[in-house]
Amino acid sequence: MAIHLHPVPFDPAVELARFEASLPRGSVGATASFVGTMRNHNEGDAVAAMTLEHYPGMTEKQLEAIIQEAREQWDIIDALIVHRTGDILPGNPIVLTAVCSAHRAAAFDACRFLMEALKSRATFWKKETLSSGDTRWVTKNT
Amino acid sequence: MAIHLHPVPFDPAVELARFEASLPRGSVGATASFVGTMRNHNEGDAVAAMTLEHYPGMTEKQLEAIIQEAREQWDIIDALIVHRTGDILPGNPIVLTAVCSAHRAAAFDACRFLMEALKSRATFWKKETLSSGDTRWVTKNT
Amino acid sequence: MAIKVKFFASLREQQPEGLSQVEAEGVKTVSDVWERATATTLVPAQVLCAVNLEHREPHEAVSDGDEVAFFPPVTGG
Amino acid sequence: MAIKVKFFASLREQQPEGLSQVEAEGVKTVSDVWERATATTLVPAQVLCAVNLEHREPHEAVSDGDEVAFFPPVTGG
Repeated sequence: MAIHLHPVPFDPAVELARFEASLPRGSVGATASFVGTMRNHNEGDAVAAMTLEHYPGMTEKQLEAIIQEAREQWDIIDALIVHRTGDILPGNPIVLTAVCSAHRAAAFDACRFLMEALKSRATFWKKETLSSGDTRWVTKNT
Repeated sequence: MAIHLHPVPFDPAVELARFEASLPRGSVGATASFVGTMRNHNEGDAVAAMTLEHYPGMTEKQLEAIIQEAREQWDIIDALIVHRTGDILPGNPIVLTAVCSAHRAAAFDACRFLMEALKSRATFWKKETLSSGDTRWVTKNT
Repeated sequence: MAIKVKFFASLREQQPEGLSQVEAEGVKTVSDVWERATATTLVPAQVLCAVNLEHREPHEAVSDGDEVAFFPPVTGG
Repeated sequence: MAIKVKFFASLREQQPEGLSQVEAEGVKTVSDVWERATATTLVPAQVLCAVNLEHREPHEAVSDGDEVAFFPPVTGG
């Protein structure tokens, strides 16, 4: 299990490679991963930047619990969650979830579970700076 | 749309990065990807190597049709399929599927569709060389 | 003898006078903590609560020494 | 005037004498191609067929100049 919170930009490929290198070679048959990236539009407005606030301590605890639930529910080898905090620009990765397993169904299912659970339970909040200069808290987590 | 057949080992991270670099920056909010890797065990036997035969021409046509179906069924920005052919060793990537979209549901759904469709329709055949030296065609595509 | 209180995101901005701790005396639920910390009654329906880093409902119990947090719906990922 | 025939994977190994083309004359279906190319009747239930790079059933039609392929269930991915 690995959880990383990054106050600065991260490279999903590097994180994923490090994660996979930590697993027993030859046992992994399937790796499902998801990267959420900041878009330059939201709710019809051009977005210039974003700040991701979180609840230090609670965030990590929630993410660990989510991975633990995935391990109990599916036959997986390991799971990874990486999430940005702080100031983010369009095109920057926000989140990476990845699951390695012997067979693909468990990897697909568990990877999606991590994202849906994270979206509903992990204590992150996005504040957008629009191109107009206005700021607003994101209220819909679609 | 991108389809690559590789007669030699490929790096999923490099392929994925190249694919993403080809897409309009700021429009992608979600990237779902899947990597299938050769395991050192199958059906209870230790496997030393594998050869992937395919039907040149038909394989590409089937993969293109599969991506086209994904584009019609989901609101995606683009999709990628990379697949090995030839001689493969445990730990080597066999297949990479990836889908970029604005929102995550389409990326998750379409990425999984690509894999399931590829498994059932793309003209690839695996022949294993066991650690004992025996060879056998894989008959179950789990 | 106190309960630690935290506000996050839009709630932190809306509660600039929100207390960062309240006396534990007479405080039984998350809702009681909200009343003392914000000087308003009832936790708004949209507000989420946590006790000691776990999601909790307003009617759930708190104890002396707990950390209670209030925040809007999460929007990570 | 001929139909091209291909065998793949285990089928290629099992049909070392399989013809790489058959005369189009009198050949109407994928099944007919199988009979001529392998000198056996009936396409085995497990065998998959393709005509001009598309999956087809044994009863489906073939024409002069087509490429017909026979192979076991696919095992890629």
